[in-house]
Amino acid sequence: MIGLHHYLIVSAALFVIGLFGLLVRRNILMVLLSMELILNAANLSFVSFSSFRGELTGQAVVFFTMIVAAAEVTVGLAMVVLLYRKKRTTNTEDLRSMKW
Amino acid sequence: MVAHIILFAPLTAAVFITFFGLRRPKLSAGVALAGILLSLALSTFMFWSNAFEVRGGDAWIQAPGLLVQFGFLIDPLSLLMLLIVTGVGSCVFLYSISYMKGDTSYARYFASLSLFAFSMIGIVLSNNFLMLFVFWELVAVSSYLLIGFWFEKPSAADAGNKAFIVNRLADFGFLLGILYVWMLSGAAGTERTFNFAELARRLPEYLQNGTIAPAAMTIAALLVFCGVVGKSAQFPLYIWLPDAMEGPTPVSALIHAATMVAAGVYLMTRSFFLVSASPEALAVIANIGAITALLAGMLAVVQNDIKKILAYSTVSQLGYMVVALGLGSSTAAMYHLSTHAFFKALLFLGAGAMIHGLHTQDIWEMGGLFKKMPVTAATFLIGTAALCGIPPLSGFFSKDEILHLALEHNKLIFGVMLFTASLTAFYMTRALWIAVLGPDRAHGHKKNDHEHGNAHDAPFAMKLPLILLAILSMIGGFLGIPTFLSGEHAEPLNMTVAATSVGAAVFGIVFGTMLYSKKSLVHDPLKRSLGTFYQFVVKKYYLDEFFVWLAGLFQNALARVFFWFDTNVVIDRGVNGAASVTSSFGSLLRRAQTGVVQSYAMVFAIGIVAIVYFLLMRS
Amino acid sequence: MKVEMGLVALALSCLVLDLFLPKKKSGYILANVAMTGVALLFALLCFEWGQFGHAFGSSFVQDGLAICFKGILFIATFFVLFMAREYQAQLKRGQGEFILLILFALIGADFIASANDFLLFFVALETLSVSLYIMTAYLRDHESSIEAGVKYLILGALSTAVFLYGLSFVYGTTGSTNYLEIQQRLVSSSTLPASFIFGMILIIASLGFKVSAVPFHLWVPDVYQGAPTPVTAFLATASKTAGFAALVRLVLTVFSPAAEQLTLLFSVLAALTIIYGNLGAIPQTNIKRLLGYSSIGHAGYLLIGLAVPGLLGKEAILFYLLSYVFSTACAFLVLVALAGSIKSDAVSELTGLSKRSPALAAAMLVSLMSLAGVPPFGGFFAKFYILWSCMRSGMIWLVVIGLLNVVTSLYYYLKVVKVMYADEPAPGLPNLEVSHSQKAMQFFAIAGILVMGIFQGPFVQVAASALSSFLTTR
Amino acid sequence: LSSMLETSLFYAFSLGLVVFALGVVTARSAVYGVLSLVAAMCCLAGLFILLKAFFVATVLVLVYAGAILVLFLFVVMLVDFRSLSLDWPSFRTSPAIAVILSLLLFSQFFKVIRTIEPTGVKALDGTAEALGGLLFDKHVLPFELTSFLILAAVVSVVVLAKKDAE
Amino acid sequence: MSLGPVSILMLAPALGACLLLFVPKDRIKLIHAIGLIAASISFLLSIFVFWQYDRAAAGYQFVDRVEWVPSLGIAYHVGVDGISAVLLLMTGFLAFSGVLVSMSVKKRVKEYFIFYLFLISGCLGTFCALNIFFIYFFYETAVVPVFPLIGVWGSGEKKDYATMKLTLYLTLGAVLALVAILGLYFAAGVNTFDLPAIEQAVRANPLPLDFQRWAFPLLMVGFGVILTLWPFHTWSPMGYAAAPTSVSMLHAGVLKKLGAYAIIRLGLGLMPAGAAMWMPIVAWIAAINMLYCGLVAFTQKDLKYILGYSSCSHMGYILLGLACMTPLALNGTLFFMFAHGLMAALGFALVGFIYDQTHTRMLKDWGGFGKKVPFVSVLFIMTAMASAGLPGFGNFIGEMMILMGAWDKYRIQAVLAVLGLVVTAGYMLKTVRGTMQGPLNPSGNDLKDATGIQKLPYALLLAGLLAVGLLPSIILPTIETGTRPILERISHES
Repeated sequence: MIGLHHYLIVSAALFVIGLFGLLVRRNILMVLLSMELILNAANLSFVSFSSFRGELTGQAVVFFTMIVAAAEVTVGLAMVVLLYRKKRTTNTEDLRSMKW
Repeated sequence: MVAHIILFAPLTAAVFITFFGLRRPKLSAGVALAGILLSLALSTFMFWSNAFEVRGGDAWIQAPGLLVQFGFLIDPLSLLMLLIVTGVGSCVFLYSISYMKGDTSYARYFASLSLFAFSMIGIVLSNNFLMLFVFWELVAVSSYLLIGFWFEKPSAADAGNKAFIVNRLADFGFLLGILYVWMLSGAAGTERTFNFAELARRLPEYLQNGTIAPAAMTIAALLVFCGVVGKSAQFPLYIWLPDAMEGPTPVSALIHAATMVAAGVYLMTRSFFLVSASPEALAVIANIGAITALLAGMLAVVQNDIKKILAYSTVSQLGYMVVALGLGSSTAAMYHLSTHAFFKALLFLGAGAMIHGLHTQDIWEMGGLFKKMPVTAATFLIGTAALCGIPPLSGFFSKDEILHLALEHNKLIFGVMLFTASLTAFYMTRALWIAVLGPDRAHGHKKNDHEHGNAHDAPFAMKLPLILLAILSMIGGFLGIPTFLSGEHAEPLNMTVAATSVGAAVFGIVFGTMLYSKKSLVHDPLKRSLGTFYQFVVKKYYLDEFFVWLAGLFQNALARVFFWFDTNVVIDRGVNGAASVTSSFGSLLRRAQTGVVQSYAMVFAIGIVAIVYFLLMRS
Repeated sequence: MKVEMGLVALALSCLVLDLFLPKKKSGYILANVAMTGVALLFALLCFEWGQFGHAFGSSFVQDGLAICFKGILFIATFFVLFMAREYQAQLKRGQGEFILLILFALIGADFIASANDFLLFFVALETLSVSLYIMTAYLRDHESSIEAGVKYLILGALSTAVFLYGLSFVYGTTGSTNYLEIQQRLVSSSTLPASFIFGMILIIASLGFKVSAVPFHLWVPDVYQGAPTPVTAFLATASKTAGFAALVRLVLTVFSPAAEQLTLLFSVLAALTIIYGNLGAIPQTNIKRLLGYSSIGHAGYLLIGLAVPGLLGKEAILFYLLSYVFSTACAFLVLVALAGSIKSDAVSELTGLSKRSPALAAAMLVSLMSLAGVPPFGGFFAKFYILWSCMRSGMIWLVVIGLLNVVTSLYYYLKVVKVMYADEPAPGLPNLEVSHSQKAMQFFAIAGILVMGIFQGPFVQVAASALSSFLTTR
Repeated sequence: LSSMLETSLFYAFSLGLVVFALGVVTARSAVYGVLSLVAAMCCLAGLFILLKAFFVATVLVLVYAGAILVLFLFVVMLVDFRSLSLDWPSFRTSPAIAVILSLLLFSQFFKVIRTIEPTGVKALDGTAEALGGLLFDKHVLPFELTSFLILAAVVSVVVLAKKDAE
Repeated sequence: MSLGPVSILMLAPALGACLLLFVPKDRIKLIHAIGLIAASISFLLSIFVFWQYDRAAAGYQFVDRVEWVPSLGIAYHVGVDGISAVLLLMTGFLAFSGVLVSMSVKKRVKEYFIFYLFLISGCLGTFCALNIFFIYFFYETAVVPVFPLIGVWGSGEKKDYATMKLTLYLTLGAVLALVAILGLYFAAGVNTFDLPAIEQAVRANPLPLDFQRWAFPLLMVGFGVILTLWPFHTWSPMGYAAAPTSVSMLHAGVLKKLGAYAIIRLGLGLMPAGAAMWMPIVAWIAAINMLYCGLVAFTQKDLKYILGYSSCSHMGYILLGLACMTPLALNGTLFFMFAHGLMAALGFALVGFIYDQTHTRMLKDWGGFGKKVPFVSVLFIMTAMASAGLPGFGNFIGEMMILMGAWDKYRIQAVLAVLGLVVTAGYMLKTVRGTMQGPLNPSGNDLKDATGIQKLPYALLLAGLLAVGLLPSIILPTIETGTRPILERISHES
């Protein structure tokens, strides 16, 4: 029988995969894509809890999460475009004029 | 009240001069003289009226567990000392008026001199240890100021410093002694005190009933004696006194011959209750005195500067006084102190007159003075005779008493003292022959002929003190000083001792005359005949070098080591080390700030993992 | 709610106004409008004191605590709006929108202070964050600004995701997103579920990012350095205040059942943050970066207030934040005033400032000394208050760390003071003219610093009654 | 749905989700990455449907397949991503650290999840109606607030990405 | 609320500084006038307070009290007891003469006076505050303005390093002390920072012994740093060398005493048992202070370094006096603090006076100035003598009382202290010899002596020094009323 734990573990896996991508990919676009994975890991978790606890708020959160994700992606992509125009790069390792 | 006036008259003069007299030399001299004369007059009045008082006085420092009085102790001892101080002081003040004429700092001179008179009178009148110490330090200051009076001259400035430091070093012991005595005074649970009268009553009693150990008394006596070693120029600290001759000659006469240096002897007499209770302390004191007398006497032989000769002679005579103390007779010491004050002041003032007239201090550039300045020469001769102990001059009596004492107690010391007496006669004869009686040697190798040639007797203001002091030197032995002090009648002269001492003096005189009466003499014949030993003495037994080395040890070695430690260990290693560790830690921390955003995210994730681990997983 | 409605109305009217204003002047005028509006709303806010209660099914709460935090937010935003007004020349484009974004961010922050439900809180937080991402990258001609924007965005999004994931666990454990409901359910259950603590840790990590607590702080120096100065000021003041507003409320409600773990967690975080911020600041040569590190250090002190159990620490946080806002704003006011006449943000650009403009140098001096915690400035009592409360709870080690770092912080602040006062300016540099309005604002900030430093009593009283009203409003 | 079918669907969707997610993080081209993401989102939507969250599932597909996909692709076209294969970190150890870190985190997740009581059944229907009731009643405030969020995002595009007029 | 004289005397300089903010910077005369008026208000009121202090009634008098932060037990509470009255008097003297000496500052006068007046207020405030919070508050307020004062108006190549070091050291000490103070608040258990209230509470039940054991050393080291407790003394000579004259005066004269004051008030007064545990160590450190710093002073070539090390060395006597915890020593310590304040200020003022003309402070560049500047040189010699503990000056009496107080308790240290006097005399005379005596150094060719009003500050300080030296009963009974309750607690807890 598939229970809450199964869904949660899938969500955890998704989170970890997303985090891994975020940590190792140096292209901002890929970083943003990984970010979507992490956000959706949270979504899955919310929906599973909501479903198994019989409480609808969790799904409402997911709704808001998607709005937020969309907004963040918009801003992020705008920056990518801006950055590319300015520096001709989207690699985070090139973004280290400020350090220490 | 009278005592107050005696004490404060010179101080008032000093303050007055400081505020109003600095640009009015004549006024300041007058005020200063008036001050000391007032003190003299009142002292004499007190002497005549036998106004002894042992008053408690007013509280000066009052705090829980401490009472320091400002009070006077007037007894024969202090009265005698007071007369000497004000009497000799008045002579010197008078003498100075013309001696110092024309000096740019005339007023400052009199202010300092008045300050000295004030401090010296303070020592004499103090009724307790701490008050005495206060004035003790003040005389040191005024002495410092007067030795370094011509402070533009490096040698004078150095001499002042040396005098002050050496005295300070001695006062290290003295102050400890005061504290120690203060502590002993409360040994039986009573309130502690500095008061002489009270101490004199209590300490023997405590010693008797075993409240304090005999050793404690010895320690106390020796610590207090430390102060005497400094101030009264005893071995090994006498080194400052000859240098102090850099000061104006009247100052040397007053401070460094008659009064201040004698203050040590006065102090020992005042606190004789300490010493008398401890045979060990007495022995130490007597031996130190004898050594001082001998060494200084030998030093005087090789000096060419007339003031240095007199200075070493002073040291030597102070040795006599200390020997007297060490042999248990404060009366004899004070007796010799009094007579010595007269004739040594006389000699110094006489020397001053010569210097004033000849503009040189080197005895080998003097000579033929009986013709040029007869009064000076004659009084100098009287002084010399008194110093040598020729009867019936004052020096004979006082010295005889000490020799007598020595003969009774310690044969070795007697021998030394006798030899010293003969040595005294020898070097004084030497000085007399070369500087006064001998031919005028200056023409041979001195440039300022015209001044020299014009040398003449001093003005009246300088002659009068000479004459007065000469009279005192002559009759000093008949004034009944020991009787006045001890209240007992003086013992009759011991003829054996008297004869021996006169014999020794005559031997010295004859030997000196044989050596130095030759007219053609240009160099000291002793130099050749004594050879290495002569050099050793000329070098002052290398005692100064020893002290320089010692001071260097502190000042250079230890202080430098500390300074090095301060700059390299405390500051560099400690402080900067801590600072640089902190800031390098800061630099290390900012290495985490690589600039790559993922490394930030990595730290973020590590943080979460770590917190979850520590908060949730560990337990 | 009146204040929020007013705020929304203000933002929207500015949005509309922006359409009709000439491009070149819109920023200036909008800033003035917004400043006036914020000032009026601040007054309105003061009148709301006492009218405490809940709204929207208790997802919105208005109590003393919320009002205090809002007050601090309004003051901070007021300063930032003024800075934005003076910063027009550097912005080059989108000046009107810049003001709008500040107001949006304020709206987000304002709702954070009042949120009593995670859902509202989340949206408000994102409103604040997204506005800030944009503003950070606002200087399109400066690579550093874009770089800062990207870094902030990526890490901010990660923190959002972590927050959400943590929230899902809290929600899953308790079945609610409402603070009070969660608290009640936890209190009624006998043991504290591990999943709740796990969720709590993730949420705290995310908020720790917002308030720049070690080890979630690494974005701070870079972003502070790269962002336009008014935005840095906003990040340092309003954004941090919002973060603490959220943390304080969460610690007092949702997380209160885990008080023991919180004390341990926050005290360690506080210690690390204080040490990191202050040591990291020592080698800095860029004034904004230096202030960034210093703000990390201050976050550490504020975290002490969270570590202290009970209400006292939170009172101290309120005091500390207000004084910190005044001091930081004062420093940034000076930087903004200088923005037109210095080439970079290097500390060395301040050389001889006291000769070139005594007023600016004095303002900077007061601000830095207050930040360092020197009496008679507000920062001193703020630190004193917070450490006092820490001592009360017996954490002497934390007090010692906090105090020792006062010395460290004094060192790097004094280095700046030295540059301004002791060093001679390069020859030929003109004296700086400071406009009256700038002087007035600096004076306002300094007055705030001094009043808080000397007459601490009323502020402490307000903080205390804010906390007590929190208890009665629930 | 029978439990057998549900189980197999769950594993299928989960497997797909993980695989496509891995495809996202290891994609050699941005386009592949974006497409993998959309595929992953579809699997996720499947899981949502299994959880009876129908409305959310629908929105998810709409948002990701519709809006976000287009956005990403638009940017991919705009920006030259030819050098994408070089985007691995220059510092060689960081992927290793990332792997270890991810595994550690996963194990912690796993431990925490195991403590959760698996009570309850999927009794709830996440329909649009039910959710709408919630959003417009209890959570209307955040719902309204999102308008500012979106407004801000719009502004961002205007001020950040728009080319200067000159 | 009506302000009593103590409040006015403490706030006057601060208000003067605030007033100066609004004065145009080129109105030098006006600035001087405001500074002088503010300082003279403090000075005159400090004399008034001292004079009017009722010795028979003792206790805290001229008390002003306003609730400040009631929930923390902080109240604006000022007043004087015997200790404060005397130290305020000293500060009044120094503030007034310091402002007079400050008139010679030529650059950025306005800012100088603002900082300087704040510094004065901080010092005065520390001495008269009766709330521990405010003691600390004023103490820090006094410590920090020194940074710009030295940084901007100081001299010497190490100036930056010195001023940073000074400020950091003192702040480090202060925060250590603050730990103890915060602990004290909770250990006393009366929920107030009010000093009289805590004193009363402590009288009823002494602070726990464990607390005293750890809190006292923190307090001692914390406030000891400003008292140049070895080995935390190195900031001092360097700082003084870099500081402008009037700042050195106030720093050496007053600020160092703030530390001693706080140790007496908080350390001895509230934690006597803790003090008793640690004081034997302090006594040894005191001996090190005296001899070590004294000997280091020998090697110095810069006059201000000599005075700086000398002042460190003198702090040894204060430390020794504190360590004794006996009536005689404690009274002596306070007496010595008063005297040393005036003496140190005078020394720095005189050196500064000549430095302003010669622009060198190196011993080798001085010499024979006695003829050129007789007034200054006489005062300098007197200062040196006072420093060496010559009778007639206040230092002597203080030192004697400390020595006598230490004699029974720490005899070896007392003996070393006497040796310290010899060392002091040594380097002081060396200094006088090198500066005032000997042939005139060319650098002094254009020296001009102090004239007219310039003499006033020096004369004032010297007069004070001599007055207490000759008639200790001027201040001693007042000191005693202040120390009595502290001593009672000491004997009660031992």
